[in-house]
Amino acid sequence: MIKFEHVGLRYGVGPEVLSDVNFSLEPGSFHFLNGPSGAGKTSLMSLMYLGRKSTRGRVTMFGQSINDMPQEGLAKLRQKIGVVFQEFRLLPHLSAFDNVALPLRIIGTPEREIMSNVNELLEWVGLGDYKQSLPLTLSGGQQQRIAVARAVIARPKLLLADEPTGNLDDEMGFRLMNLFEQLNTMGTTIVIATHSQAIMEKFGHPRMMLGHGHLNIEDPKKNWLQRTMDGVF
Amino acid sequence: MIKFEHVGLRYGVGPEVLSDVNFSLEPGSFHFLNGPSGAGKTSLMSLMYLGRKSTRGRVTMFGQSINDMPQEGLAKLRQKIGVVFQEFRLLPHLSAFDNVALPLRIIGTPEREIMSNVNELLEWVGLGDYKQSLPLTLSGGQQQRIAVARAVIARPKLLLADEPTGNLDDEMGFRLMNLFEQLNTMGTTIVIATHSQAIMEKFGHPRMMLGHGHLNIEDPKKNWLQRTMDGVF
Amino acid sequence: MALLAFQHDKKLGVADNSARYDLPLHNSAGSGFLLLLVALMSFLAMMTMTGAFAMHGVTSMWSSGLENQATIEIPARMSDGELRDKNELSALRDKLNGFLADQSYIESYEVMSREAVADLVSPWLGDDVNTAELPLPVLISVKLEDSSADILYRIRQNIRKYADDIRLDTHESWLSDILRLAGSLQFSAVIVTLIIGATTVIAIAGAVRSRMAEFRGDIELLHLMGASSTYISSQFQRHSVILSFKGSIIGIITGALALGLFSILSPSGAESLVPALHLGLFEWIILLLIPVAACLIAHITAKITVLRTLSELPL
Amino acid sequence: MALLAFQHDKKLGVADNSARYDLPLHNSAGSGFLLLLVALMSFLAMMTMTGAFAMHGVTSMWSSGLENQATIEIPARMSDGELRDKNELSALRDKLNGFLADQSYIESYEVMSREAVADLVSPWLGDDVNTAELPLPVLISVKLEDSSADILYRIRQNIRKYADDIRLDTHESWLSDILRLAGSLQFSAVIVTLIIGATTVIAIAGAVRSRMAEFRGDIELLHLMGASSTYISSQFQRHSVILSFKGSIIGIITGALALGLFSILSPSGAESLVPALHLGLFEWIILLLIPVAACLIAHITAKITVLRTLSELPL
Ligand SMILES: Nc1ncnc2c1ncn2[C@@H]1O[C@H](COP(=O)(O)OP(=O)(O)OP(=O)(O)O)[C@@H](O)[C@H]1O
Ligand SMILES: Nc1ncnc2c1ncn2[C@@H]1O[C@H](COP(=O)(O)OP(=O)(O)OP(=O)(O)O)[C@@H](O)[C@H]1O
Ligand SMILES: [Mg+2]
Ligand SMILES: [Mg+2]
Repeated sequence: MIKFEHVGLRYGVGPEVLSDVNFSLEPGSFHFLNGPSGAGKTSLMSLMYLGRKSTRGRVTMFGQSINDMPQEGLAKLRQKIGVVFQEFRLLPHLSAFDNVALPLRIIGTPEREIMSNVNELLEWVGLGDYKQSLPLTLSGGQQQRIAVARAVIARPKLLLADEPTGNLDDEMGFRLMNLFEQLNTMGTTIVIATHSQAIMEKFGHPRMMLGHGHLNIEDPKKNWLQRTMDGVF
Repeated sequence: MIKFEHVGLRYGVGPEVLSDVNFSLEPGSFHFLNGPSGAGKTSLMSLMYLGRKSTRGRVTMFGQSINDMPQEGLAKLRQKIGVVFQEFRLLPHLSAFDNVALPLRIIGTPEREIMSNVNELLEWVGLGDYKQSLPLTLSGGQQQRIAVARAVIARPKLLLADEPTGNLDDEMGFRLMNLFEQLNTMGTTIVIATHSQAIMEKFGHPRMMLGHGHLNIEDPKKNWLQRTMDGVF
Repeated sequence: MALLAFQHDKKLGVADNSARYDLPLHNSAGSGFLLLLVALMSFLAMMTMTGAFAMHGVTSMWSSGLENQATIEIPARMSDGELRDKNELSALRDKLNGFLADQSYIESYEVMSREAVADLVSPWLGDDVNTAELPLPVLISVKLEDSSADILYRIRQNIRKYADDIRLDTHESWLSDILRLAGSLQFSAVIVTLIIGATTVIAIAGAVRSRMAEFRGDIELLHLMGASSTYISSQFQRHSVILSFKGSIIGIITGALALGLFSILSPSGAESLVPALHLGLFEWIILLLIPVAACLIAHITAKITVLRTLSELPL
Repeated sequence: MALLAFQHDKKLGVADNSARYDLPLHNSAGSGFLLLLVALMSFLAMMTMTGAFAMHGVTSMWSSGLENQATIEIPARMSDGELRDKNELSALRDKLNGFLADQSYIESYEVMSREAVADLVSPWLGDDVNTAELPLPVLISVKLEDSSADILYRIRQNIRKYADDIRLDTHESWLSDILRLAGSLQFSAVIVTLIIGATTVIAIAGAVRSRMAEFRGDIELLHLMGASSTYISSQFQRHSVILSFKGSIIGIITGALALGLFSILSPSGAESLVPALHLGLFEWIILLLIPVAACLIAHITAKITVLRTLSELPL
């Protein structure tokens, strides 16, 4: 699904934010992405949602190498990826409904279908009363829920969520996590960047630990013996 | 310090977001503000940092009634209040340094003093290497720390922080909370809106619980008996 | 699974580019300014173009109408101060008539009626003079094929045969200056038209671009969601074109009103050297092309801006 | 307490409004466009104002220089075709001289030299004629105090006493038309100047306003931090004024270059009716006021925009 080989990233002439990142994610897997503030989580995400080109190394997504793919190919791939941005990035001119509907409109879904799907999802995230509100008139948590709804509405093959529960209370946080779990059981590959120990412990998926430009994957479900074995072989 | 009497707030012709809020905070107190997403925490904060006028009721700040104060009086009061906005609100055109320096410049602090104070604080929040960076080139957590630094740099009499640790890992979150505690011991009145159970439990300050437009203050330090007595008398 | 009941297998594909307006840009703050700017620029473009047309009209009227024009005068009073006899006057007129008819270098000529001559003379005499009783000269206006000194000399020689006080009046001395003036005015008008045209292009393009800058974030986001560049740019093109169209229509309507007002106010009568501000069909068509041009500029600028914004993205 | 060592007791007070530039607005994207717009508008304003000045120069030269101008001609050949005797010619000239000297309504007069007359005549004869041997008329150019039909009639009556073929030539017939043309051109120039002036005001104000809209969030934030409205607006005023000043300076320098180029190219000689494009000190001062006006407009617009933004805030 996703394969990073010796990937490095720097902004302009600055130092390398990521250096020699190697990992591969299986289709249908579920990972947390963790690391201190400024470690490069958002940067790593931006490589995965095809928002940036790595400055070195090779990125393979959906079995295709990204490094020399033409724009149309990239656009097709992007349509299969849902993203929750850390700063939401809602379109300020569009209502909550139209923001959530956007991915469906881009792939050309009929308007009638959009109506029912978007309305159902907005009800589910508790925003049934705010369909016509503009993002600026919504609270932080309400905006975050719209960002999540927009990311999942088109049922992406890959879901990337950057701190999707930072502005939400634990209850709503767990509710959204359950939504992600459900998508995951239906085949969506998921990577969630989070600082919340509570969420990582409760759901216990493997963790991608980012620090000093390098990435390690830890799986709390594997016991000590297995992890040692992994290290040996 | 702050006194709200029968305060109500509605946006435009919408329903009342806050209705009949009553409370008063002593100088030097420290409160958490809690409640589900969309309960009106940010709205209540905006009344306290003099960003909005209540649609009914009386707001008293620093012993002065806000309802009919002239603009110059309000500006003077605002200079005594430090705010961490939920969405940071950094000036995108200014470097990290200049963003933090802004409150000092507004009150006319000499440039030399600004230099040393801002640099020291930026080092302390771990952003010594990012003084000249523009906010857009910083990570979510780095931006949040700048917002916090800006709120405390002028040593306000009242500090209002809306979800100041939402994008930070627990370690940095506790570090900032310690900064707030220090300010508090030096006399600053503090209100922090947060969803984090971990932080509220660890620091154990009284909680202002917001729900359905009403506010209740609970103090976990008072034991069951004291609370019952409070109810009786 | 109730939650996910809304899901179904969607064909992932390119945007269908339907006529729907995803981004309600028209609500945005800068629209009014863009509209006003386009209106003003269209107005100015219209004004200068009209000016250039009018100037062209004046000079062509002068050069064709006056440059080869001359007047032959048989004075009513002879050089000794005696009044000319009426019969002699008409005899002379007939002789000249016959002579002029024969000359190949004369395009046309016309003996002016007594009334026309009286009209010309009356300003010099005051309104209360009865022109019917006045001794009036005979005037013959002549249109020449060409007015070289040669030909004028030949005519002078010939008409002097009939009576030596018959005069040929041409307009060269001052006409050449006037034409020179008109030429440089026309030159200026063309220059100013070009400048205003360029200003209009730059201003519309600049306004569209600076409005687009406002939507940079939206463009990026649509791109990240996998929208094709055609899908993205079509949104913004439609918006800019509609605004510019509205603006330029407002501009040329105002312009037309101003021209109407101007032609009512301006002191140009039938006998004046200044033609009334009458634009032909062709000129009107050119002027009506202004909105088309504005739309085109807006369309192209929006497209280029969106494509450039997209090309500046890191991937 | 190491952390809080940086703290000290600050006097909370109003901003001291120092000259420091808190907001480096000049780095922002729309600046270039605003600059260009102001430059273009200044250029246009300069062009039309120069046009209006030049037009004023032309008409005043005509009306003062030509309107009261007349020429008295003593033909070299008498009405019977005989050449006039040289002595008779100078006798006539002296008599006229004496007569003209006495008339109070004549401002000045000058008997033209033989060479000047020969120059005037030569174009009609071709260059190869030896004018020294030609019989030339005597021309006296006369400047009148006023040229009413009355006075002209009186002069005509008088000069005819000396010889009845002496003629008085005035320019009324065509001059009135020319002046009418010039008048309506001047009228148009004033109208266009006013329109361009209005456009410039609106465009600069609009550009400043739409740029300010970009900083709405900054204005709000500064307000929430307790900055006084003077503190806030001074930031934006300085920015807008500097940009507009730069823009209008660029505009009028370009304009001056264009005018220089134009006056080199335009076909106006010494004898032409069209005066060379020569602006006086006063005109130059007026033109140099354009940048001042641009700065003023920018200053006022920025101030008003900031204050209005502030007044729209909920508290
Ligand atoms: N556009 C940019 N230009 C330059 N530097 C950048 C840019 N974006 C991020 N950086 C730098 O890259 C580093 C990693 O940033 P990133 O946003 O990936 O961190 P993060 O792990 O998401 O942090 P956080 O948990 O605070 O969101 C930071 O030091 C940041 O300053
Ligand atoms: N500018 C506005 N115009 C209209 N309605 C608004 C505006 N700001 C907030 N609201 C509404 O007021 C309610 C309370 O919003 P507020 O931002 O105060 O909630 P909150 O408690 O801060 O939530 P969160 O924890 O998600 O940040 C929400 O329903 C929101 O839609
Ligand atoms: Mg991040
Ligand atoms: Mg909030």
